[in-house]
Amino acid sequence: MSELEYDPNLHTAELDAREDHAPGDEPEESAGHWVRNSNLGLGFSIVLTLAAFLAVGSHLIWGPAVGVALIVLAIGQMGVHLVFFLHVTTGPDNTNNVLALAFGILVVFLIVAGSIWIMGHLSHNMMPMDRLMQMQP
Amino acid sequence: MFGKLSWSAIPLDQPIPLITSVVLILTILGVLGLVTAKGWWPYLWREWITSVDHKRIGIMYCLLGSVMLIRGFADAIMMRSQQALAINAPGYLPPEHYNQIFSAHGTIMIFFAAMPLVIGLMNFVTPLQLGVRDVAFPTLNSVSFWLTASGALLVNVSLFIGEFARTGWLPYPPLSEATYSPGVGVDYYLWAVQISGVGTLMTGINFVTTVLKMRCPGMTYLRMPMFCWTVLAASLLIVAVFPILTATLAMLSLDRYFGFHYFTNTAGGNPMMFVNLIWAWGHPEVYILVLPAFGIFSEIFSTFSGKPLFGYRSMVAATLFICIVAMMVWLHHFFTMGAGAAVNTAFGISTSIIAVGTGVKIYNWIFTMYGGRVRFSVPMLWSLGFIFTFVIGGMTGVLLAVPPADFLVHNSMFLVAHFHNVIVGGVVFGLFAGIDYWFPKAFGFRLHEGWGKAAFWFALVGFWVTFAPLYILGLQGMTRRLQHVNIEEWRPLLDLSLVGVGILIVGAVCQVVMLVVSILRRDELRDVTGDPWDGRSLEWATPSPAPFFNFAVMPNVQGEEAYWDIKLRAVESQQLSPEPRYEPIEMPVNSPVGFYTAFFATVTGFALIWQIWWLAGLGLAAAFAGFVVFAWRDVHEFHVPAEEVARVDRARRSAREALLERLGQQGAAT
Amino acid sequence: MARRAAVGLAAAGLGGCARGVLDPVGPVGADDSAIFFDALMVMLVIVIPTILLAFWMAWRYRASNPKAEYLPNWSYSGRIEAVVWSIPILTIMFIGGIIWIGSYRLDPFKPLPSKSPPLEVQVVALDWKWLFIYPQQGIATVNQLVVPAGTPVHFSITSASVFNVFFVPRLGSMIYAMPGMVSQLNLQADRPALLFGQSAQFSGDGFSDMQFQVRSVAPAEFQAWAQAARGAGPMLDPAAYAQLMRQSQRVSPVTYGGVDPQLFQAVATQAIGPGPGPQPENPSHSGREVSTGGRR
Amino acid sequence: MSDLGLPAAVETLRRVREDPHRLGHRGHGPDSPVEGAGHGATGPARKRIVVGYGFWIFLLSDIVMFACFFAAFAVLRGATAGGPTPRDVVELPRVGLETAALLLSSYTCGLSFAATNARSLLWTQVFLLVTGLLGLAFVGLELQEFISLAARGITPQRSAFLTGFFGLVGLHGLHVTVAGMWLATMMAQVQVKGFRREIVHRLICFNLFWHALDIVWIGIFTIVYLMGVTP
Ligand code: HEA
Ligand code: HEA
Ligand code: CUA
Ligand SMILES: [Cu+2]
Repeated sequence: MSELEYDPNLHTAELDAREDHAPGDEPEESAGHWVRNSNLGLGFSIVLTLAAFLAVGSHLIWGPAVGVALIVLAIGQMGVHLVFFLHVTTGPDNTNNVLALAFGILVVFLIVAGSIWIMGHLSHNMMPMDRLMQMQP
Repeated sequence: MFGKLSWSAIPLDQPIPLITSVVLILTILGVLGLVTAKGWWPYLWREWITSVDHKRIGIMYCLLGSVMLIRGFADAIMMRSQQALAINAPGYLPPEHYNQIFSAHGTIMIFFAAMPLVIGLMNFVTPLQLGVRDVAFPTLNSVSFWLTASGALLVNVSLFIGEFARTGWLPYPPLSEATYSPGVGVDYYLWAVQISGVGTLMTGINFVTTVLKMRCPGMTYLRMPMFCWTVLAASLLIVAVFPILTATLAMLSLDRYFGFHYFTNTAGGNPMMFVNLIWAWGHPEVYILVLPAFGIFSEIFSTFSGKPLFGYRSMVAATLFICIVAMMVWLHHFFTMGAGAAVNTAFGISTSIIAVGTGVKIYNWIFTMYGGRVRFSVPMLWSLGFIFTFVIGGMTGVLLAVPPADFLVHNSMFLVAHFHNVIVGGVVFGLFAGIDYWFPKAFGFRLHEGWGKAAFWFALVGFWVTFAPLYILGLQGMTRRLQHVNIEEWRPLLDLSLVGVGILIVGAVCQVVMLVVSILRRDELRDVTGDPWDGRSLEWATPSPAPFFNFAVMPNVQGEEAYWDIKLRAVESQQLSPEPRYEPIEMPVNSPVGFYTAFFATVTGFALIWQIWWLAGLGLAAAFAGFVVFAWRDVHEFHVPAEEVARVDRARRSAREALLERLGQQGAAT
Repeated sequence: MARRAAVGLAAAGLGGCARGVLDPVGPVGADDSAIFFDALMVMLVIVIPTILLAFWMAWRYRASNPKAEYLPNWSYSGRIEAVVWSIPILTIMFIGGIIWIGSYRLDPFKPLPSKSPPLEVQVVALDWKWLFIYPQQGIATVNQLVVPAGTPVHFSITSASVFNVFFVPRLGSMIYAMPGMVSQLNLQADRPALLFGQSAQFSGDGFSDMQFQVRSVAPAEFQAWAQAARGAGPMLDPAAYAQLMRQSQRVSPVTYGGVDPQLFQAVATQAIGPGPGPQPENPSHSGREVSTGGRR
Repeated sequence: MSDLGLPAAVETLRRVREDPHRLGHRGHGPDSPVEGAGHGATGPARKRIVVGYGFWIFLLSDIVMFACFFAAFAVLRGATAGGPTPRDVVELPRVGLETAALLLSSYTCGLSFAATNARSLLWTQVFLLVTGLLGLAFVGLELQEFISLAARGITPQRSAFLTGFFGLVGLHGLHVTVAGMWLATMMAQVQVKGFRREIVHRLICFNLFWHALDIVWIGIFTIVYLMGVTP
């Protein structure tokens, strides 16, 4: 079966535009392309990371909104990693990988949001008053 | 040196576990002795223990599951008899023993009986139905199996050394924390489930990849047999939720071993979070069990009605629908915890919505029979028994999904009856049906009809006589997990339930006798055609038993029902398709890595349970060494020469030709 | 009223002489069981014909029946598909409505409508008995709950060790008792009756006997009982409570004539630490520590 | 064969071929997929795709496990039991260093992949080595952090908040450590065996794993550390 197939160049040369790609894989490019790709990823990441630290360390952002800014920056940076380091794209060759990713994100969302929602209601309903006070940092 | 372990760990003061385990140990020694005396070790090692063939692994899973099913059944017999005897009386099992029994029963049945059987059938059938030669990762598959076996072994070791958990099949803290459960019981639970859980997770990964990436030419998604769809859905659920189990148990372990405070009732720990997380796994888990069973029924209804499955598209949609919604309902296991009306409403409604997907399936199976020629063979009997039983169990499930109704029967015998109703009537019936259905493909002969039918009838009647009284007891306020009962009025129903267990025992005996009789009379039950049931999917295109490479030439699927299409074409033209050009086949080589991993997992698990740290360290180091050695392996495949392939396949073709001739005559006669 | 009768009938049919959740003595239980019964009936209307259809279909199209036509390719019908999806959807829409309205109406935290102010009872689940504190009366009981008939009772429930569930089957809704948490439950008994209550969540070796009697008595009788109890008998002082926290089984009902008014709060906020769990009384069996908890 | 004959009608065959489930199947258009694509029409996918995809699925499951620890952290965050609060635990400069180390290691890991694709043994090894060293630096910083916290009596046994903190951060640290051991094994294999097919597959998987750990770290430094000091 698949084993009979033979990788002549042992790398991506034989990948065809119409076939599925393994995650993290891409059609053959020159080494320069990959380096450029990594450089871009690094650049974006540095900017986003610095922005996050800056948001905390300075007073550029209205206090209560800092958390939101951090979350947005984190999501952005995860996206950067996915695209530039994990080579996730929207191409048809990537459909299956992206679908799996979407499924994973759905699961993570359900668990985290569901748990926080449920636990929030439980605590809100039943935490005795002075313990509730103690919970406020 | 030996951590908490000492001679007093052996329950010399408790006759029942002691005698059981001595008998068990003697049996095992006897079997091992027999194997040694007969010199079967090399054969076992070569052909089974190190095998990476999905069919062999599937069979070993089923064997493990069946043995554990019997162990779980023994526990069930003890529970039902204890409750019948312990009405205003102590009965014969003291609480610390009885509590181990229901915990072990639930744990064993779910993790080590139902899961291995389900995964066993998945393993055996999926690659055959997809028309390929193995799963995506054959060696990993073997690792999965052996890890499951390792977990099962640990659970059974607890019988003889130490104790098992006394906290239920899902050990709610703080009861399961070190303060309230200082013994090793919960640790046995944690490591046994953790180890087998890792195995299951790898199975899930393996089968998602197999179904999505390993299909024979022409097998587009919407041509896959229904069973493959349910395997995909169940595997996706495994991948999505087994990590939750791993994480939750890891947190409880940290609490117990290192004094963390995830779930303690001190220092701000939050036991409700355990309940929340464990059900985020636990509810999807029951659909992991039942979805493949649905797949089995789909195959059987269609085959034994002589028709394609009714509403295939709806079935696919319903399966995926259940798969997704199953992850959004977990709170229904703790409606009574106090999350409030808004949360209860949301989860109550999402729970009951699952009934829509399930209902569609039920109706589609019914309409598959419409206009068919229904043959009441054993698998079909189980399937009809399933519809009857499951529909009622599902209905009581929807009752539990209504929060105010659940406020009355949460944790009651009504609940116990509900889940046995769906698990036994859905999963276990499905597994028995599937085993009967695919047995000839695995071993080359059919199971005996008469004994199979007897087993079915006793199981069906026994089930209802056992569990119908529990529904009523639940409505009378009887709660679950009672070691003894203080209410005299419940006696008649408890006695009736015990009678039901008696009938179930007869059913189980019939099942075993069926197996023995079939083996003894295998020559007259032989399936020479490879297609004993007039099947419709690709597994029936292979000879029985299937050769280790499954298909000499990978099939090329051209229609919705892959094999039916080929078969019709052959009948129509009264000849087989021309002989293909045989080419050498590459197959994965056997590997001891699964057995090796599981061996060290068992040792490490045992060491951690008894806190023998040096041994645990040693086990982990050996595991890493094994990983490196395995990674160094160079030969991954071997070639089956074309002549060998041709020889096997020509034998198959001649059987087919004979079949064709007979069919042709029959066709002419009608 | 007809509904009540129907529920009663079902209770009789299902329950025989033993009284269960379908034979409630209070408004909460009545609503719970009415909802149970409605949902059950609606589904039976669907489910029974479904089962019959399945059997009929299998029988009608049995292979040995020459009269049945054979449609080897019939596998799709848009109309049937539509019906097949609609039946469960419609049923579930109705049940969803019940769920929605019922969850809000019967929220255990919601006070019951009544002219008389509710009786306050604080409940502490201990290993393995129930402590009931009557803050308004200044008394406490163990394994015995006395309530005035016709008056709503507001329970505040916590646990001093592991999880339990507070449940009086014939009064209706149950709710968890959890350490560090205070759950609330509002119940009412309509008439004098002798009921049994229990824990509905497994809590360890003594769980099977974690039951209590519930006496619903006429309000005057309740007052008399509380008056008599006050000051009489043992007091629930810190020492007595510390003793009570230890594991014990089959504890007979006790009445305390006095109780620290802050006790419940102290337990719920964990100012008083949780129960100690098993204290090995037997020679140790490594890995199998068992507390007999004074079991007889 | 059963007692039942097959409906051997030409008519039947025609109908089966003509889409019995009304799925509306058409043949694939002019861009019909190539062999080994794994789309279903052309047989099993190539090993490279199968391995990569399987590992991808594993990564998703690993992320789900982290999600549970994140959820636990979020729930326990306020339960300080009178002990240290998030503010007392976070040292921003150290977190900055840790982040830098991990981010750079992701970068060098990406470069090693470029080198692998160019089949340059030397550069692959160099970049893998740098990746490993940066990972080691990360783990070292984290260990140092844990030790200095413990010296101040800040341990997971102190409160549920600290349990959640050490659990989540420690789990990530453990992952990085294991990944480091894998990396060492990989380097040895690349050296000895060269760019064989299965070695390249494993390198792809390793790359995926390393980057995924970096993604998890983004979540950690944002939610645990940075948001620990925001008002
Ligand atoms: C897969 C799951 C599964 C299965 C199959 C069963 C099967 C049975 N169970 Fe169990 N049960 C649980 C899962 C399961 N159970 C769980 C999760 C709990 C909760 C535990 C807890 O409280 O924590 C529980 C609890 C539970 C209780 C405890 C109730 C209480 O809390 O008080 C009782 C009491 O009677 C019970 C009884 C039974 C009985 C009589 C059967 C019978 O139906 C068994 C019948 C068995 C057979 C019919 C199989 C016999 C074997 C063969 C025939 C060999 C097969 C051979 C071949 C395959 C060829 N179960
Ligand atoms: C294979 C296992 C399995 C399956 C398939 C199900 C299926 C369902 N279960 Fe069950 N359940 C368990 C195993 C299972 N369950 C276990 C093990 C527990 C207890 C664990 C423990 O506490 O130890 C449990 C507990 C449990 C509870 C918790 C109760 C409590 O603790 O208080 C609830 C509550 O909502 C519930 C609901 C449901 C529902 C709505 C379904 C639905 O999926 C059912 C859908 C099916 C149908 C409805 C029938 C067919 C449909 C039709 C014919 C259409 C027409 C009908 C209608 C529209 C009603 N289950
Ligand atoms: Cu049976 Cu212990
Ligand atoms: Cu559920």
